[in-house]
Amino acid sequence: MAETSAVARSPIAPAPPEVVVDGWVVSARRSAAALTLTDLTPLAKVSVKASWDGSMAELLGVRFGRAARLSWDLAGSPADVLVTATGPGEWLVLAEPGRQGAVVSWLDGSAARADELVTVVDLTHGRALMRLAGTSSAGLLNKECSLDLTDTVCPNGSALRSAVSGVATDIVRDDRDGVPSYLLNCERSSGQYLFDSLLDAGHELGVDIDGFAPQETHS
Amino acid sequence: MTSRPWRDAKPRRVVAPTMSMRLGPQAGEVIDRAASITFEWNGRTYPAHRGDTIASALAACGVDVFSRSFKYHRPRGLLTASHLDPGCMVQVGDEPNVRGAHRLVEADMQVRSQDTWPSLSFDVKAANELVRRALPAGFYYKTFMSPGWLWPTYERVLERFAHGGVVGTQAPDGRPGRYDKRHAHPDVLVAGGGPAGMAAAVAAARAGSSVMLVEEEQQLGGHLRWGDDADLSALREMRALVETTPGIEVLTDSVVLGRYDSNWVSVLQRGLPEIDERLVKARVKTLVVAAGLIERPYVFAGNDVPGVMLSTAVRRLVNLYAVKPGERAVVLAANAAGDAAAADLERVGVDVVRVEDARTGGDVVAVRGRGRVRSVQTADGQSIDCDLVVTATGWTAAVSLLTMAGDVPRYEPSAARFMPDLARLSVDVMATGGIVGDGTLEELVAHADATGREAARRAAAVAATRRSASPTATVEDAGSGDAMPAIVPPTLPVNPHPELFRGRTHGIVDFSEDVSSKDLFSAVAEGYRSAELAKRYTTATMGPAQGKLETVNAVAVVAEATGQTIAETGTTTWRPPYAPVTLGALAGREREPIRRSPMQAWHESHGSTTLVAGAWVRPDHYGDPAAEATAVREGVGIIDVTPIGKLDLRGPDVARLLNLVYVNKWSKLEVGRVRYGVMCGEDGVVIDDGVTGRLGDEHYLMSTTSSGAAAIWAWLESWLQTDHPQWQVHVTPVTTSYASINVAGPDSRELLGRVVDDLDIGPEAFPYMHVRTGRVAGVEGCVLWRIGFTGELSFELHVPAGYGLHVWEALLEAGRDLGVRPFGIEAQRILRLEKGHFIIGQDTDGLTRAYSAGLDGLVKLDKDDVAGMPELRWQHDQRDGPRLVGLRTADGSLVPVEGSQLVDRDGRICGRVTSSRLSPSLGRSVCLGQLDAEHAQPGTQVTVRLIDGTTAAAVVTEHLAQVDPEGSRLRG
Amino acid sequence: MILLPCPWCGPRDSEEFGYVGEIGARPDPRTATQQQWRDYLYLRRNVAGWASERWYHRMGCRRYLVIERDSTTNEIRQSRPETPRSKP
Amino acid sequence: MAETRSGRTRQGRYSALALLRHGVTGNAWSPAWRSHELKTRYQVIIIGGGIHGLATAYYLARNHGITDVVVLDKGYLGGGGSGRNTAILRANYLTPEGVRFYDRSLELYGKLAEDLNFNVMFSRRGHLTLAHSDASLRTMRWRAEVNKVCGVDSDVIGPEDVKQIVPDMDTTEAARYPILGALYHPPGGTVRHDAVVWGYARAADSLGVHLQQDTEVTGIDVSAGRVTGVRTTRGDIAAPIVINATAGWATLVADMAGVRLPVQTFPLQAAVTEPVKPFLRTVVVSGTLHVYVSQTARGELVFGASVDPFASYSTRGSLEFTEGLAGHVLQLMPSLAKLRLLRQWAGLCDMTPDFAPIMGPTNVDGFLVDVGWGTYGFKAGPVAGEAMAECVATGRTPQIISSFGLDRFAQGCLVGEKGAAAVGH
Repeated sequence: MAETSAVARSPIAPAPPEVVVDGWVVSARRSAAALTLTDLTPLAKVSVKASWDGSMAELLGVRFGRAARLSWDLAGSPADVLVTATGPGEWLVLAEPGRQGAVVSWLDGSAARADELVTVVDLTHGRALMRLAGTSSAGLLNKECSLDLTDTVCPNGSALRSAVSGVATDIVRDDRDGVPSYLLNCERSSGQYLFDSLLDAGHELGVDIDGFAPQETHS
Repeated sequence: MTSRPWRDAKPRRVVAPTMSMRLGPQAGEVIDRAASITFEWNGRTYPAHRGDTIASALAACGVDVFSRSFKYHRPRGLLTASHLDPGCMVQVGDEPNVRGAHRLVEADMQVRSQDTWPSLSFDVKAANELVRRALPAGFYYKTFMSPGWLWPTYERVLERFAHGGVVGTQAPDGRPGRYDKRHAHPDVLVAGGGPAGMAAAVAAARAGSSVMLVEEEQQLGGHLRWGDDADLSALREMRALVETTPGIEVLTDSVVLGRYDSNWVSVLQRGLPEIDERLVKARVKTLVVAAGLIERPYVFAGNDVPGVMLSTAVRRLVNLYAVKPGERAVVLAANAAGDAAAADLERVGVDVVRVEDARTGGDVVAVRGRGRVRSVQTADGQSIDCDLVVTATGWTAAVSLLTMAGDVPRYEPSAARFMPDLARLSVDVMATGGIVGDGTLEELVAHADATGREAARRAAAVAATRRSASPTATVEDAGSGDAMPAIVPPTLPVNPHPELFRGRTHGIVDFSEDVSSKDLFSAVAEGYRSAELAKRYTTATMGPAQGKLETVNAVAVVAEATGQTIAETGTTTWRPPYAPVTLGALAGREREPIRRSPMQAWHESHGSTTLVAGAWVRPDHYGDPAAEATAVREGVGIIDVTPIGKLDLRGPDVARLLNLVYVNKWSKLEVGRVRYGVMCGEDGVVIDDGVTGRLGDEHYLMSTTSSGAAAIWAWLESWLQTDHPQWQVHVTPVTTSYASINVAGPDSRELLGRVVDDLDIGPEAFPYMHVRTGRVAGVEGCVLWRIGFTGELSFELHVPAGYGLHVWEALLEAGRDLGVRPFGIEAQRILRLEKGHFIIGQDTDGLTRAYSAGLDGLVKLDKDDVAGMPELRWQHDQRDGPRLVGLRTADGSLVPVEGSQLVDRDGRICGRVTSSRLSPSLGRSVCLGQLDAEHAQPGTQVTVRLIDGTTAAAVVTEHLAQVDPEGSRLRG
Repeated sequence: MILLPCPWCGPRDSEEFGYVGEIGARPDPRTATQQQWRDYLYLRRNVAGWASERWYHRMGCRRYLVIERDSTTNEIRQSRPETPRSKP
Repeated sequence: MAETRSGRTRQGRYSALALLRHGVTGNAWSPAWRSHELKTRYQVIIIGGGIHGLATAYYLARNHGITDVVVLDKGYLGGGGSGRNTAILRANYLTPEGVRFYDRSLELYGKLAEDLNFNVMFSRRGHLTLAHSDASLRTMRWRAEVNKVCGVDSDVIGPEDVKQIVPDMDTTEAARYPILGALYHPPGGTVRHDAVVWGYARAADSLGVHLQQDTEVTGIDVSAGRVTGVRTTRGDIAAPIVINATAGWATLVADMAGVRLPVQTFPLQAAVTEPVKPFLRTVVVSGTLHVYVSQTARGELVFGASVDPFASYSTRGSLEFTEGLAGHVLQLMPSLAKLRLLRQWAGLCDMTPDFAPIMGPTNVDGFLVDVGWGTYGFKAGPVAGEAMAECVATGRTPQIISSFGLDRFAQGCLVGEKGAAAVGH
């Protein structure tokens, strides 16, 4: 059987119309709403484990609690990645769809230079990823999450893990053009539940589904 | 009064004519005279204005009986004309126990009185009044004891008196409630929107705090709202300030329900457009309680007759709702509020025939009348005809929220009320306003202002500490609040007030429970002397008003009866919630996590019956589990086993970890091999099992039971983090990174061969209990295990989850000519049972030892360490207790229900059937069971007690497995 | 919902944590007597007042923690990582 | 006034006639119990004036004629778990020893009103334990079969039968955790918890037992491995027998005697709604949803749940408890959304590793325990009192509590109630 025949699917059923982008079935729906929820599961997601203050941490250059956009040389071509440190000694690296292989080898390369046990695992298929964007996104998130999301405690670039709708969820504050926005990811099988829960909670605030558009999903 | 046409209305549907008791416009009125609506009260239509409460609209129409009392079904009218009013709880549509004096009227609202039969005007239970003297508090403890068989009948009678509305199938249909929840993190939360609350909120906000200001009534302002012109202009100023000061979120028609540990404060928010009720869960840095004072009823004969009202009730009716509370009034005044009420009444043309001044010995002794006050007897023995008796006999500080924060209120005799002991409050709680003391409006506002600023200072300090503890924060803190000096609010004066709790006669103390001061006296006389016991025995203060009106009077009466002082008697415990709250609001948008495999949608669209297994939903079967099982035995089937727990283990010390958590040995597992293992707790009880494969030198993949996945991950982490921090192991949960598909049956190799192209899966290249990685149906990075839970030749595929459906469909497509079919959990249960494979938590329980589960050969004790080692050693030597056995019923067609008991000759329980199914392969039933060691030898006859009480014979089988015990099929 | 000061994540609601309980020293399984082992399994001090106990931050950093809590008031005095390490 | 079984001579018996007579004459009732001077020596000291302590005192006096007994309580009678539980009675346990024990308790409860001449309002309204998964249905069947063998009326019924018994129940497939069936136990029901406490107190008092409230034990004297007495906030008392019946505070009291217990204290929360007209005739329990519900004769719904997630001596209660409770109740009966929760509270449970009590002697002679009741203490009150009284009077451990000894932990023979508790979903 040929590689091309394999199409990947997100755990979150795409809102019609469906299209295939980067080998993933996604929603092509476009919304102009002030508060939107977008399924970003196709993005590459690679987990790194090492000591929180060791040499790998230095190589990555992102401390626990924060996230940073970096440009890595992936297999000869520069690529933007979002490195999120949502746990002590735990990083999740996000990159464009299909780049997980390149990200893994970049990390393995760095791991070789680190003088400690480093574990790199591709979790692209293991996590559901979504973006909540809009001025009232914190208000919506606070219906389902008990954290204090005010700017002084949780400014742009914050990365943490907490319970959202009762599901352990990595939360990354990732504002877009000054508009508050959060990237949320949880283990894959709860993805649809988390997505539905946020839509339900956001009904009052007029939340709407926005489809997957590669160019603006990242960087 | 008797001339009023609508009083105790007969059920005739006529629209009531013009409002007889509605006054002309009042300066502070909250009704919108331009907006007239109608609503229904006990089946008749009544007029109202927007802004009217149910009670004010009815009172404006001259209605003065709203309900019947609990025990004696005496008519009850308005007492406080506020949300605390015990006299006007009503049924609104499908909503019971609505506070009629607080809920605003809506057009076409369906309102009915509660607890009345056959009608509000004629209530047969009122007959209790006649035998009242024989029905003292707690009378039911003293009778109906014998004959015992009669009690259920008595009980049914007592239940008829249940005091409330109707719900569920008994209630009329209504619109489902719309509920919501949110978390909030205000620096300062102010409970109470009176003058003090407003001032505190403004001060805190000006000091830089984010403030949440919560007021239970529909508008801010507290008592200023029904005050004189000076009060009203002060009110306008303060409201303007609140509106124009940034950083204040105002919640009206909302109430602070409780203050919990770590200053977690729950607020019920109402009056929202999209939502009926929202529970706001506020993690507050400083809580400021400005709940004010509640006016106390006066205890005397007839104090519950409609027409006896508190001074605040009268002032609310007149000034907020422009309702004339009566025609001829007698006022008992012990304070300024009473004088003001008298003045209000005179201003609106009520004939105030007497003001009894309690400060100079005036008193009212008894009221006469039934549906309405007819006359009152005063201290001098005179009987005065009137239809309204107003009492202003003192205040109760609303300290509940403070007591939830550790305060124990002190009784202050000179002020005749309990005062908070501010010194006992934890640093994150403050109080201001009438709850703390009296004084002029200026004095109260000054105190509130200082309190607000201090609250902000304390909040800033907490905020700084929390920020610095949070790894996400970036800003370095500019001087935390601690740096600033504490602000000490000025002391408020406490005005002297006469102690008026009970007059010269007995009267009702708890209006919702119908408990009189006489009842409390007799409770004390019978030995229930502590306030708590007297309360429990008489049920005083245990009704819907929760004692906010009644507690202090009750305590005072108990004190009088015991000869103690009120201070010695002390008050009873206040328990949350501060105000009753609907279950709907507490539940909110009820949702529970639900987990699905990548193929679940396919299963459901192909006729699967769903099985709920914890958070997972799974296909139990696709219509014919037996046929599904047969397909696996004779051809090939595929099952979705994605929920199986999977942990990616890496590092030099993984083998040591495996040796520690599994009872068997792992040191010699070669790369490319998988092994079955069982885990025990430190108590030697079996907790989980599964296979673990070695993918590389320092890389393993562990599988666990579906329900055990999370617990086992935490279990591994605890060993690594607490006992062996020096071990180098990384655990990454990958349960849902992979869609797991088991391909089982004699044709499974043939089928799999058609979809793999870079793997030799032949018996030599890929033997039993080995692992391979490669491409399946074009999908890279799949992990293949050759294992056999079903007892058949089978391969377990773990494919990147996003491609799960693709591979699943590819297998069905490729195997069409082989008759491949999907099978569900039920077929798998049958197959594994035929094979004698036990299921943790079904064939084992919370006490099952490794040696009871037939794992004798598996357990290896010659290790440095293993969880539960001393217990395992003990079990090894002991060898008693139940054993897991295979069972075969003499009558093969008989399938004993799982849970059926096994009994010995004397009928004593000696075990139970843990699993049983009809085996399609054998055409007879197969069972697993737990059996006491002495009966567990193969060949032993046992008796199964069937659920209908009959018994059947069974024999302990040679092996747990009854199909292919030697395992040739799965090794094939 | 009490607020637990996670030494890694900062103050978090207790529902994010799993309660492990009193910390009892694990006897050496090779040398422990049955008695010592069962005391370790079953006996509890059940202190009324300040006690150190183990919690697991399952919804957050996934670290085991030691927290000092007053069991009569649920007040928290301090917390530290289970494996002694300087806080980030 | 005729001498009665409970020996009531001093005060008037309770009866409808007496009520009427007192009503007419207006005569006050004599006290339900008297106050006495605290003596310096008693034959038996019982620490804890809850249902267990009072029942033990009553049966000591009534069944064995031992009346030189004092019951000490640091607060008021029944102020602990006895006044905070949800007053549900049942015998449908999992193990034969458990079933026999609680069945005897039900039997005693059945006669209690006549026995004590105090109406405890035992309402045999039946008891439903819902099953929402095949695993819990299997456990219900297991319990039902054990119950039948022990002669206790229990059986597994289907969703449609559940709907029959509770019309407001959502038995549809749409439910998040659909109801697959239930264990139905007709003999189960509810009782007025305070009445049980007061009834035992009144009867014990009339037989000569001393009840001392506001008397806190501050120490226990032991010499040569034998208990000799206790110290209290009101003075020292000597006695050859001291019984610890202090539930949530059991380890604190045992520590005074140098006895260590496998007990940990967890709060158990409960709540009550505003009254509504009767609509729920049975007790409903859902293990999966951690909730139990019954309606009192006053019309209130009484709710309980499982113990708090962490050990504590705090009885303040939590918001998350009421949130979870409401959510789960509405999953069972969605039509109750507009019913209001009136009050919440918490009691302390002395939890043991195997969910079974610890009764009888300890390694200190004369110091007996009646603890480890966890969430089952109220159900067991009468039988526990009867057995402890026999234990004291005869010096032997009665057969009915032989499985509940303190030494079972050292010997590794835990009671099987833990079995069901750990059966995975």
